[in-house]
Amino acid sequence: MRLSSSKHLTLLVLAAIILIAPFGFPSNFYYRIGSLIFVNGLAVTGLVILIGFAGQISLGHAGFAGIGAYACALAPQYLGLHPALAMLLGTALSAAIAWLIGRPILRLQGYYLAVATLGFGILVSMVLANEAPITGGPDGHEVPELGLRKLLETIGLDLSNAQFWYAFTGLFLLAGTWLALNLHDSPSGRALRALHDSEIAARTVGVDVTRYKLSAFVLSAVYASLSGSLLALMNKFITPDAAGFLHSIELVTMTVLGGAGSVPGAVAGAALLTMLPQVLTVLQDYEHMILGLIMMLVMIFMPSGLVPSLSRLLRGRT
Amino acid sequence: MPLLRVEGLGIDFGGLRAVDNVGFQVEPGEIVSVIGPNGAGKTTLFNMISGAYQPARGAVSLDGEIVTGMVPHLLARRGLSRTFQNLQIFQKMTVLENVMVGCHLQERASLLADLFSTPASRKRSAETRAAALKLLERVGLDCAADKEASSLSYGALKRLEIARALALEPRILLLDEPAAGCNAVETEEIDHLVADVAKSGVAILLVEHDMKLVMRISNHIVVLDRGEKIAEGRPGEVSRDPKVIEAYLGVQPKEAGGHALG
Amino acid sequence: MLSVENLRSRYGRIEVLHGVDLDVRSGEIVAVVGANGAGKTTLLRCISGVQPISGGSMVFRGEPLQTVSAHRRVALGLSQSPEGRQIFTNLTVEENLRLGAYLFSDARVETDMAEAFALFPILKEKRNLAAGGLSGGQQQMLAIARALMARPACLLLDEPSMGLAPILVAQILDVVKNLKALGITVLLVEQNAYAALQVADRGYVMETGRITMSGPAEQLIADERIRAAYLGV
Amino acid sequence: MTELLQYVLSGLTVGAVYALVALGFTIIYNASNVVNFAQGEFVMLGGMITFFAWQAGLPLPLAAALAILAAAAVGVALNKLAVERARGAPVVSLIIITIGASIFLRGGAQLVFDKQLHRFPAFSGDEPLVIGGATILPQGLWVVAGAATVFALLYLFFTRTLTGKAILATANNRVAARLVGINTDYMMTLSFALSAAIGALAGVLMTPITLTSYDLGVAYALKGFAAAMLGGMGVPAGALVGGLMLGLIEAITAGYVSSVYKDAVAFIVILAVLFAMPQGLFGRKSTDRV
Amino acid sequence: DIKIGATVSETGPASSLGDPEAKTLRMLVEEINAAGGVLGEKIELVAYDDAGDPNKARTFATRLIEDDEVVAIIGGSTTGTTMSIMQVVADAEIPFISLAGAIEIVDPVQQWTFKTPHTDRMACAKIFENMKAAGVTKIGMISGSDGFGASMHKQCLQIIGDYGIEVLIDETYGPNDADMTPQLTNIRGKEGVQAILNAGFGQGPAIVTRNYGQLGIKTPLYQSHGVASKAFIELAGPASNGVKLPGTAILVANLLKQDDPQYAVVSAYKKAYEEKTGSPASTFGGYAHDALRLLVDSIGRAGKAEPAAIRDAIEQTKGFVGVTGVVNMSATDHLGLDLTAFRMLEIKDGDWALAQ
Ligand SMILES: Nc1ncnc2c1ncn2[C@@H]1O[C@H](COP(=O)(O)OP(=O)(O)OP(=O)(O)O)[C@@H](O)[C@H]1O
Ligand SMILES: Nc1ncnc2c1ncn2[C@@H]1O[C@H](COP(=O)(O)OP(=O)(O)OP(=O)(O)O)[C@@H](O)[C@H]1O
Ligand SMILES: [Mg+2]
Ligand SMILES: [Mg+2]
Repeated sequence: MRLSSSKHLTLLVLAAIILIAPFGFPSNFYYRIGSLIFVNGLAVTGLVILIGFAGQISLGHAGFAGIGAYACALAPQYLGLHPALAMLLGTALSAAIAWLIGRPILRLQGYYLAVATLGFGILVSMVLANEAPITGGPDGHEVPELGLRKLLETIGLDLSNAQFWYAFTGLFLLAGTWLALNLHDSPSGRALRALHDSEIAARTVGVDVTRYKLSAFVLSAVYASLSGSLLALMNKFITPDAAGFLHSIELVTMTVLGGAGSVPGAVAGAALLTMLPQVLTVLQDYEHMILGLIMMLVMIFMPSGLVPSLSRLLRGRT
Repeated sequence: MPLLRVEGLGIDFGGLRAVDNVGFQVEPGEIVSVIGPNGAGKTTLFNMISGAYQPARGAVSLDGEIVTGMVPHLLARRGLSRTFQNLQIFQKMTVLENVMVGCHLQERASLLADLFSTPASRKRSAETRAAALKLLERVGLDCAADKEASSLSYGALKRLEIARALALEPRILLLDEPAAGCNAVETEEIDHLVADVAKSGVAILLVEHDMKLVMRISNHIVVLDRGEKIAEGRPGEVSRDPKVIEAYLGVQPKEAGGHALG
Repeated sequence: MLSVENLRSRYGRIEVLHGVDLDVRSGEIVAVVGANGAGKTTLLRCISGVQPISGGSMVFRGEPLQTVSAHRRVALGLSQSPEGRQIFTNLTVEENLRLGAYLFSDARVETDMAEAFALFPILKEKRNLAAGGLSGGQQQMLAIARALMARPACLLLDEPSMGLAPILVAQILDVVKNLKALGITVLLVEQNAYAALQVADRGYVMETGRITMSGPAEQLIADERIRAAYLGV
Repeated sequence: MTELLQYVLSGLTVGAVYALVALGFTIIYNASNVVNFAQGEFVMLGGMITFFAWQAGLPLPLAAALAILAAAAVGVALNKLAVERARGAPVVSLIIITIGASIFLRGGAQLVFDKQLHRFPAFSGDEPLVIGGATILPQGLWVVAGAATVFALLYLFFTRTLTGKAILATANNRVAARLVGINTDYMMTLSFALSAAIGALAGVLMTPITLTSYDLGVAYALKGFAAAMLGGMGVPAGALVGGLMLGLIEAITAGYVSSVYKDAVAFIVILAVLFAMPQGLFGRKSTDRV
Repeated sequence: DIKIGATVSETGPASSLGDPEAKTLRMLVEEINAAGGVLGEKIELVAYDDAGDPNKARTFATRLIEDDEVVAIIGGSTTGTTMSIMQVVADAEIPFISLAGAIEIVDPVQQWTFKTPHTDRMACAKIFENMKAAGVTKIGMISGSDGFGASMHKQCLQIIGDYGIEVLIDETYGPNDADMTPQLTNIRGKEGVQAILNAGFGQGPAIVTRNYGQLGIKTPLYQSHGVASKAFIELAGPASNGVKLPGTAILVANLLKQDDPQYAVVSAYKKAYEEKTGSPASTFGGYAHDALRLLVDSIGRAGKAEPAAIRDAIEQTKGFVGVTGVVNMSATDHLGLDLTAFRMLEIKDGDWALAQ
């Protein structure tokens, strides 16, 4: 893996893209797409750690996104917390829940783990949808203004709402990417990738497999939760769909399309799947068929995902 | 006090007594070989000692501490390391990384430090890398360090497992057929390697069907058949034991050229 | 019977066979020896069709093999006991053997299986157990037995002695000799070079993807360089 | 008492639907270790094609046969055009291919057919059968019988036939399967055809009860998947028992506890079972040794 | 050209709402343009499919405003998507006509948001009125757990007390459930239930009705306005005979008297839609019809295609005759419908009839 030496390069390229892209934006709408990519990219980066590094599949991570999102919606209303604190509370809650359910769930393997996490995600979205008196039910709940933009204005940094969220979520993504890249080539990252390939061998060299799996699970839950919080704060409105099964599947799809083990792949996968529906609107009725087709084609021709396959191709050229 | 002591160890699979009432001990710096026909229970014995299987009966102690059925990563902390008969390689990692994972315990990783890539974490990684490269050199795989492990040939993988097991800096090393898939010359290299490691004070428990290797380097040999210990002693004694010859050796190993038997 | 000409093969972009030439005549036992990573396994995989080739040609019983897919090569009479055993771990021992004779459903399957059990009695004892539970050596026996179930005209053995007790190594080599008596051709890859060359008629020496030496087995055993490099004497 | 009986009958009907979907997963999984997330679309195709063929004037049995054949053809195409081409790809990538296929098929169905709900007549009328005061629709019996028959056939297929074993061998070790002469491509094609046909059959049998529409696939794939995992993926008996159990749990929870959280209870039971039996009720632990 | 934006749920769980809506919008734009457009300009419809996902709806609303630069937006098939869009139009100051049912959309009144469907609360009121007249005081409820069912359920419970009616048993079902006999068995077993009310749309009401028939329940069954087209009668089968529900004029177009104010509008829309698409016209398509007609009418009255002017014109709408009802907007009422928009219908002999 040449990743270690290219770690800083990856970050640099990502930062450069985030900075330069707005100069090419024809309208404010593109800031919105950018922020969505970053928000999704953050959750997907967490899944890269869980699925790509540690090899533990989850079909329920939208559940954590839902927890993060509803923390921002409900904590200000019921606890009077500032939205930023609500976000932290959501993160802590997600981490705690991940830690609690991770212990029994992570003993399962493969599809059994998948169905267990799926069940968890469905439980969360069900509670959010059914406890209508508290959560607002399927119709959703409003989320208060974060207020940071106003704060920036007072210090003379005047950004439009769209620009602010673009920058704010972009920073989160950069931070998330930086951490994940650090992890990849660290002792802990190696331990995670090792237990992915052979649990028994990882154990015999002293890796506390249970603990590491759990760490990856909690970490990815934190990523997902933050991503959910950001989405809620950005949209100022949230519905249980954020925690839904389809959102979980979407996140996993982004992870795999981009390249499950690759951190830049997470961003690429998120970008692809976020932009595609926007591009495909011109095709009207054929949108879904083409979306499905593209997913299949990418996996057929780049079975290990966009970024790993493309970089292999590039290295082959040079 | 012996480093490893095994007493009355046994396990069943379904109705089969795979291992029954096996006991022996290994001192630091000693090479003890376990031999016996296919299916005698050698690998199962290893699996029980190293915590992969829970023994049904008996006890294992390390340095006087009872460690029966202890989980492998705790055994690893107590200095027990092993290789596998059915290779357990981290296929998608590089050869070097495979060995670096072996250094896991020396790295004393803290997830937070690693996430934030603290200088200490980076320094440890660098040290591990250097140590791992040395080990690769020792097993002759240094030129393949950056290859993906899945691209190695079978024999190379066997040696990679040995390097990874050594990375743990074990006090006792369990080797399950380390020379399988190696030719006579390569086997000899492993022979030297194992002897070297033992010389540094590491206790070695060895399973191997290459009698030339076993007879040459073992201090002590334990013979299993159908899960039970049928003989035990110095190489010379054991190889003359009629029970052993009948169950396992067939004919006396010839010296020259008789690689496994000849 | 089998002739391989200028065979090339690669994993991804890395070529590991750089033009291998090899001939196996009908009824012969041919041994291939070489160091770890020389490409012996790759060669056998190419012949049995589970490894794509990037150049050269292979002819088996007068028929070019390149375009024949792996499963049809079994029908042509090529059968392999692969490196790493590759048994069906989730199926029983008996099912493994039955699938060895996948192409047949006549009465001979039963007798062949009985023969396999006679050859390796332990397999009979464990016939109804999952093959994944077998010991390493038992799995090796199963792999060899399974290859024999396919009624090969030419048997490809990749390190058949690996993991076998000395008493069985001798037995396996006897089996190989018996096969020859039955008219079955054998291409044998062995790290146990001395033993292999002892039963073989001819031998090839492989080094980093090339054949560097070949000749009658006795001649190779006598060769100083080979003795030093592969036989360890 | 009548109530309990009614819940049980309702649970059996729905459970048999889940079981049929779950059974459809078994074959592809057994051939490739891949859970085909497009399985629900085969169910949809079964119902939709039957409906439109029937509406176009075909007698119902013929329409159903046509639907099953067409779905099988789609299954084969999915294998030939996508799954087979991605040979050697990691399992997660194959899963994404099946998810892509699912989106593709749904998108296609909304174009070719429509977005309305549809239904065709029950095979044996709509007059409910009364059993001890509780009722079940004759079509419910059709579904139960269908699930039982498919289970029996699959059980025999995997335990008694060489082809069944060859399919298992293909998933267990593809290279080894080719080395013993198994045409693994054919096995994959066969398994996709059979899986799709079973899925379509499920769609045909259940539509008179559940209605059909272009987008019902996801929901049933999800339930079928959960049922299959509860019973143990790849085991026909697991799919049958898992499906029936899931249906019964839902019905009894809805009856006695709360209809709001009946799906939640179902998943909690699944989690509880998996914690006790990590391979599901009937799942086999793979026997690889170290 | 005057650009009008739309984002509806053409696919996804709410596609039975969004699909007729989208088709209606496309059809009407063609019609209007063929008739010369408005203010001498053609209308250009930019329509996106948000699949019922509020996050997507917000993105598309942003796109419509920022990228496509539309002067007004129609859409939000569901309450969730509508709520998302409302945040955007409020910031961008673009008039928005929602197609969703919840009362929260127009209460409290939001400056830029309007809607054409009557609220679920009105549907509840219509049903309860009918129940009250029939002497019903105790009912069992069964609702879908999706947005539509949950929202109607909530609003019904808010006003049910006003009619002296009480809910003895309250059941739900999931949007994809295939069998509701356990819930109905419970309702049947509940002492004193005089009527059953089912709030839901899609397949749920059809299956509830079939199960109701299967269990031989005799208590009268009320469905909601979520049962919005003739297809329901077909899907629910003979058990649907006797089912009552509050419906819009579109369901009983053929029963409308010539002098009914809605007669012309409803018949014209129904005919055009059914000819164009080959599927039965539905209440939901009617919502979209009204939204677009209302919008175009307002643009005409505003005299210019500017968001603020259009908004004001919408707010001043009086006596606009739509498929759903006659609309009278005001600064305090961004819906403008009253209960007369609903007609109590009953299914008789496999067809709609006006209930007594
Ligand atoms: N997990 C298991 N399930 C069933 N049987 C098992 C299992 N593990 C071991 N056995 C049985 O226990 C016996 C001992 O196996 P083991 O692998 O220990 O033999 P071994 O001495 O290592 O043989 P070899 O020299 O062939 O490697 C064998 O008969 C084997 O089939
Ligand atoms: N899957 C793979 N991907 C990439 N390279 C591979 C792969 N398998 C083998 N190689 C490389 O191909 C070369 C030949 O390997 P092969 O397994 O054929 O050797 P071998 O002669 O059988 O060795 P051994 O005696 O160790 O079994 C080696 O350099 C090896 O590293
Ligand atoms: Mg062994
Ligand atoms: Mg080899």
